[in-house]
Amino acid sequence: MKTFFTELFKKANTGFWPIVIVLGILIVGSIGVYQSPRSLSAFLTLMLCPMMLYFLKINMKVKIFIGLLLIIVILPVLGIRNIFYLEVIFQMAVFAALALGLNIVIGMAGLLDLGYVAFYAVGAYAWAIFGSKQLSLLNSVPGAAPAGAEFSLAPTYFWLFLFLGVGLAAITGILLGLPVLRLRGDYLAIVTLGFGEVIRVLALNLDKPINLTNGPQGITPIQRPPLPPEFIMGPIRNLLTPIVGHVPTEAEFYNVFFYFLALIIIMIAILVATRLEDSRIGRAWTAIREDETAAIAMGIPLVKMKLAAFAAGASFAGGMGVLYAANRTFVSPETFSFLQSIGVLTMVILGGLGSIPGVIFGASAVVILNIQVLQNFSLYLSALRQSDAVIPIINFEWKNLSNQLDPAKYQKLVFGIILVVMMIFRPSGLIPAERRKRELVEDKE
Amino acid sequence: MNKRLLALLSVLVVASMVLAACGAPAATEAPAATEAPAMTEAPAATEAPASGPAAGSMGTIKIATQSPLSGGQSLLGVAIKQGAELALEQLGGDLAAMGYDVQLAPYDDQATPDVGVANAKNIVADSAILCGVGHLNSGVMIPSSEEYHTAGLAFVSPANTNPVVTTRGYLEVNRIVGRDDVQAPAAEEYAFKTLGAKSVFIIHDKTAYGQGVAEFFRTAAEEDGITVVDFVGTEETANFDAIIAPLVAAAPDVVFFAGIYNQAGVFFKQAREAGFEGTFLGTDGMDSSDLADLAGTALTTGGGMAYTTVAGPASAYPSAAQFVEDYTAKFGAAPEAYASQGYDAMGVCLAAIKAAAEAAGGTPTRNQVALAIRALSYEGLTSTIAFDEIGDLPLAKYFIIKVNATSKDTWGTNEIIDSFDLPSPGK
Amino acid sequence: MKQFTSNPFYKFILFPVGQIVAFAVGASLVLSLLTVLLAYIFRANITDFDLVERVLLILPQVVINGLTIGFVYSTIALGYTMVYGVLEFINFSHSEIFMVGGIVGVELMAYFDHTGALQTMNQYVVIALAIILGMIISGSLAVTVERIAYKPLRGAPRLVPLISAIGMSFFLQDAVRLILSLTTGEFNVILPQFGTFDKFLVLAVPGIEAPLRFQIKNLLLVGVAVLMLVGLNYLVNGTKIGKAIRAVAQDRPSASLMGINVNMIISVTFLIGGALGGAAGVLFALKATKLDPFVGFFPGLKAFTAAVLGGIGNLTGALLGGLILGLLESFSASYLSTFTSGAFGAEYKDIFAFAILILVLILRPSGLLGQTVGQKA
Amino acid sequence: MALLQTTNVVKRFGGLVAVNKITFSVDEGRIVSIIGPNGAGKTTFFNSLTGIYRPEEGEILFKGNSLIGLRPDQVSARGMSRTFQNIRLFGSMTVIENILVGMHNQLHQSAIDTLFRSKKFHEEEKEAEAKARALMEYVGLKNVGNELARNLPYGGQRRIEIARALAANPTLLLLDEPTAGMNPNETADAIKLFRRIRDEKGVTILLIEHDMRVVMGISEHISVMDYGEKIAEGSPAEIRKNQRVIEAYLGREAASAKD
Repeated sequence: MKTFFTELFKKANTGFWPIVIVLGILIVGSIGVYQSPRSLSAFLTLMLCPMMLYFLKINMKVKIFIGLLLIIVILPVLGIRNIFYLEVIFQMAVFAALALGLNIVIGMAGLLDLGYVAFYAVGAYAWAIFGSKQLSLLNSVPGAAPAGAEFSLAPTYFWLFLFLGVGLAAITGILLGLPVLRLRGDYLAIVTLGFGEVIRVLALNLDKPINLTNGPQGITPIQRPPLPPEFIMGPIRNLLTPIVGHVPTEAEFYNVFFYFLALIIIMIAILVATRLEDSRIGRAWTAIREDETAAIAMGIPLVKMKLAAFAAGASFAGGMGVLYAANRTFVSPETFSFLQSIGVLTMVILGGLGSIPGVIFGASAVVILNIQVLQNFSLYLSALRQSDAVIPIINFEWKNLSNQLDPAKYQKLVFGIILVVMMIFRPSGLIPAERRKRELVEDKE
Repeated sequence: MNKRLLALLSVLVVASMVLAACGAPAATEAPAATEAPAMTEAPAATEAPASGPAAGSMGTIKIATQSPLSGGQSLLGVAIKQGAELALEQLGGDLAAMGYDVQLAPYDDQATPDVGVANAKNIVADSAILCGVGHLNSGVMIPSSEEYHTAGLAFVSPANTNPVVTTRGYLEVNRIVGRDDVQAPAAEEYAFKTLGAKSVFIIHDKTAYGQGVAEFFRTAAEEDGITVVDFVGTEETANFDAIIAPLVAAAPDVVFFAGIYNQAGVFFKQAREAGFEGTFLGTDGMDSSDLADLAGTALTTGGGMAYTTVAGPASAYPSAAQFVEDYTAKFGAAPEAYASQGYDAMGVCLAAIKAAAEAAGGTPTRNQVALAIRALSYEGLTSTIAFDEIGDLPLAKYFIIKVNATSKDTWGTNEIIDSFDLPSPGK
Repeated sequence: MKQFTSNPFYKFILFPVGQIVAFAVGASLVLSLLTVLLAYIFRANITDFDLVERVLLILPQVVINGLTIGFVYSTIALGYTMVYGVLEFINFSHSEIFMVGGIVGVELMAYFDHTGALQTMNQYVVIALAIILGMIISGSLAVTVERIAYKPLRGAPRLVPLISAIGMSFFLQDAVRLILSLTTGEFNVILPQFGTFDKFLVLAVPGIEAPLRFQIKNLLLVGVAVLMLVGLNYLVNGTKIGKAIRAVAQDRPSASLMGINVNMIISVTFLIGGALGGAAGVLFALKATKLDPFVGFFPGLKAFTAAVLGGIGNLTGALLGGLILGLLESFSASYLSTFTSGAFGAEYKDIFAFAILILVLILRPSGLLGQTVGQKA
Repeated sequence: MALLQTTNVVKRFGGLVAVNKITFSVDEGRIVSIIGPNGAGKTTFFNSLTGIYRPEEGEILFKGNSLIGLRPDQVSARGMSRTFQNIRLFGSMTVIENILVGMHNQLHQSAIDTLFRSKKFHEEEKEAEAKARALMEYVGLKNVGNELARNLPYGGQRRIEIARALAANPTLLLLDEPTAGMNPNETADAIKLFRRIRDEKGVTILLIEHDMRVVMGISEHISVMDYGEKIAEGSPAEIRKNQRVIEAYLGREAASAKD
């Protein structure tokens, strides 16, 4: 069996086959999604395309061309036909960035951070407080919105806050790290867990003595950066109208806009992560993960490098937090729960600790699983339950199926199984980390 | 074997499993048609891809529900969904007669805003969905309705009492229940006038709903000169000792709990055991028979327990007896709070779609449905439903209910001590 | 003297009980005095009422509450600390073991209630049966979890079993929910009403205006917890199995060379830890009256904090840490609002617990009673 | 002045005195050994020198400056580099990367250089790689640069550990039982390598050995430890003749052989 697949893969990965496969998937997927925008299988087919692009042997230039075609043309167009896909990709990008950040902390430096989502909250609340009317509501009762409240900053400040969020989260990371980084690994895990809870509880409770976070009510509305008018009015809209079959609305353009923004940030995140990984800093982190005592004996300043890992990891989350707040125009403490931290951890573990392509894959898989597959499965079951259909052999009527079996309810179960099974059978993840081959050395032979 | 290859293979296996699992749900568009061809009245629907009503004048119309179907509040969330389901079954006949296949698309918002918003995007992207029923939690409704608003999709809320839901003035957001800024003062008035309370201890559950109600209550209480002994929020669900110690010491006349029954029940029980003798007061979050199982005799001893609600028990509505019977027959349990509101919200949706379809002479647009809702005067189970310019009921019904039950089975013995119609405060 | 200290009665009953009483009284006194002192200092700042009087009014109740929950924490913390002592590994899923124990106990009582036997049975027999069943189920569950999720990972880097434990914890939460929802249709488990243990014993103390009120179930809870602690002390320090456990904890390879079945001892450790967790779960259920599959998380986290606070791996430390944490929590939740005139309140009690944890770890990385382990080079 | 000078160094663990008042010096450019039976405190003494343990008493002077209170990375930065008794390579990093980690303090790329891949970064990395490769070959390994360190055979791992230590440009190299587990041929090669390191690179070497026979062939000066104390020192010839060494050391050997 194994050899059969190996042979098949080898065959598929030689000559012109890779390009045929990728283009085939691309075309079939695109047409599928275009024709039936609600079909999950069509969308998943399309999502296979970037994966194949990554795995198969294709000329780099062709790869980039197809990738750009997919990202810049196909997905936005299809996304306007069904904005839910843009949401899916947006969430994939957000969580991929979070997973990349957490990967620096856990995967590279080997520090288990169970409160990672706290940094995400720091970024989100930074823009939420300054990008909303909250500053003029500091003395009012949460929930009540007096008439005179004004936005404190212009929406264009969003761009500044994108950077501020990164910096703020990094500083928070250092502040957390300073006292606790000397702790042993598993103590650190629990302390960070506590820290994550502390940030959430603060967000929940800082509606008094001054109303900074609006407590459980959450902050809304939060401003979005203005769209360039060409999008809403100009030729782009006219060009898109016949292709997507209707006049795209501003809301749809906003979805496209956040999609691109998220992609740009994730590209930067990938670039930063890969460059850090393959440098003096990244090597130091890996050395610390592998053997702390040996690393420090080799002259690596332990605390400084760990702080750097915390700060770098946190900064990714901070940036994405700002983006998230603007996208949702609403922020509340419920988003930053422990479950969210574990979700990101699951992504990192599933994809492969320390492996950059791995964690991106992990994030995408978990997001699709959570918001598409499990939900769709529940909807499907519910539709079956409304019908008179029966399971043929055992003669079980679908409508007798308990509501309690809806798969969407068992997110934690799925996370839990992924974590345990991966740790036992494949601790290095689905796409394990690979060390860079140093061509320079071997070429000389 | 090459590691990379192994990785690829495992990825492929996972992907194919996912695809296999969803090969079926791909048919989510028309599952009834694929799985149970015997059932469908219009087999043509099998061929019709889900691209929406544009495919034919008499296509599929879907009505979404979004409420927590899982988690601690699923009892109420499921009640909304099941009420809507029953309404669709009983009242969907008109639209079916017009040639539409009307389906329910129930979404689970898990009582969290993130899931709610992601689902909302999924809902608005499904052009077959013309109307929606939801949510349970105001904290989820507020961000999600931003999506409904931008997509022009009308939603009818069966349960959200937070004022902000409608005060934003969106055409697409309607509710068939009252508001916290009326409900909480009504509760306060009951405490002040009927119970003659001089002091009150306010506790809330640190949710958007609970805190909102608590704040309105506090404002009203302070205006009437009632001493607010303490104002605490807590996420604790099991051990309230630390809050109860100062509470018992202060011995206020009334404890006002703004939150949901499953937390409040435990609190009431522990507070009563610790020696609190005053009255417990709550709002519509208390309205569940589980409360009686949780708190037991704590509800009837001492000063007893009462709550205000925007959704009276089914017995409060003259036409509801049949509903209770049908609901119990279909789902095997008596309707919980909001089931009748879910029924009515669905009824509003169906009536509006029908009116809009008749006016448009074919499948209506979402905007036509949204406008039709505002123009509607609908005779529901709970009241005659019509909406003002922000989507509130001009006159909403509020009840004050005294609890006589000490276990789930006797929940029906609770008595309505007062009910009144109060106008919406508007924007 | 030597003869007396080696007397088993002294060693296994008098000494541990004395220690528990000393810790409980000592910690309560220290915190009470501190609070009263603070009240005197800030007395002038608050004009509406007399701060000292307000503090003294509920002080006995606050102390009792703190000790009660403290004993629950201690009992759970012992499970963490035992496993940590032997495997140097944080059993993250212990909080779910605790939850399962509680739910099983309540379900048993609900079953008795269903058959109608509950009201006629002696309430203490019912509780004892519930505790025993909870201990059995939790203990075996802990062993099963160890076999499935941890044993294959022995020798792997530290983070690997920890992540597996987190996964197990999540899995158990939803699995229990699934089982409960399928069998009962909902997942709240409610303690049936029976017996008289909700009542209070009132103790009028001369000189104190308000009489002291002890709820019988709180006394029961403390009593059972003390019994467990004493039993565990005997098991670990007075039996052959205890000796083997200590040997494995000290040096696993050597213990195995000495002919100790290390795998068996590790299973026994999980069994004992799980059983203690299960007992704590039933006790907690008596107090909370309602459980759900997610109820374990916070008590578990607190208990872990307590174990670290006292010095993880150290049984006495777990006891002390649990009591201190329970008291701190009770004090902060009850008084924070009074001291800050409502600006901060009970909602900050968890932050308080974590702040203390971080502080202790910075000042004494090995906990209050822990020994500093030299870094192995 | 001696390169390394310790005075009355004491390290205790609880009641146990692992290193008791060791006064000891290493002159520049020599190969010096510390020998002693298992548990004599040799490794603890090493750990005290390199900052892993902080001695309770005594003074350690390196190039005339005190090392007391410095962290291991600071000690390393001052030119003292070491290997470990039970090889501690970074197993899942490649051989070249292991050596590059050793160069941590030699590299000066900043985070900015790293993120923007400046010219300086590329040049420095290229240079470092070349140097790492040279070191790899210097210790006698070829074509293994891209192998994961843990996949190397035992002898290879020992060599890489030495290359990694050398990468830090040390003045003093501390080797903790570098020939443990080697066969006689490998041991002979290793001894040659140590000599070359001293002769060609001018690095002073301090090594711990358990096995007296190995030490005699290479050391110019030997100190003997037993029960945490220094019981003798001198040239190999002197040590060989020293009655106390033979009794304590060999006597114990013989006794332990009986168990």
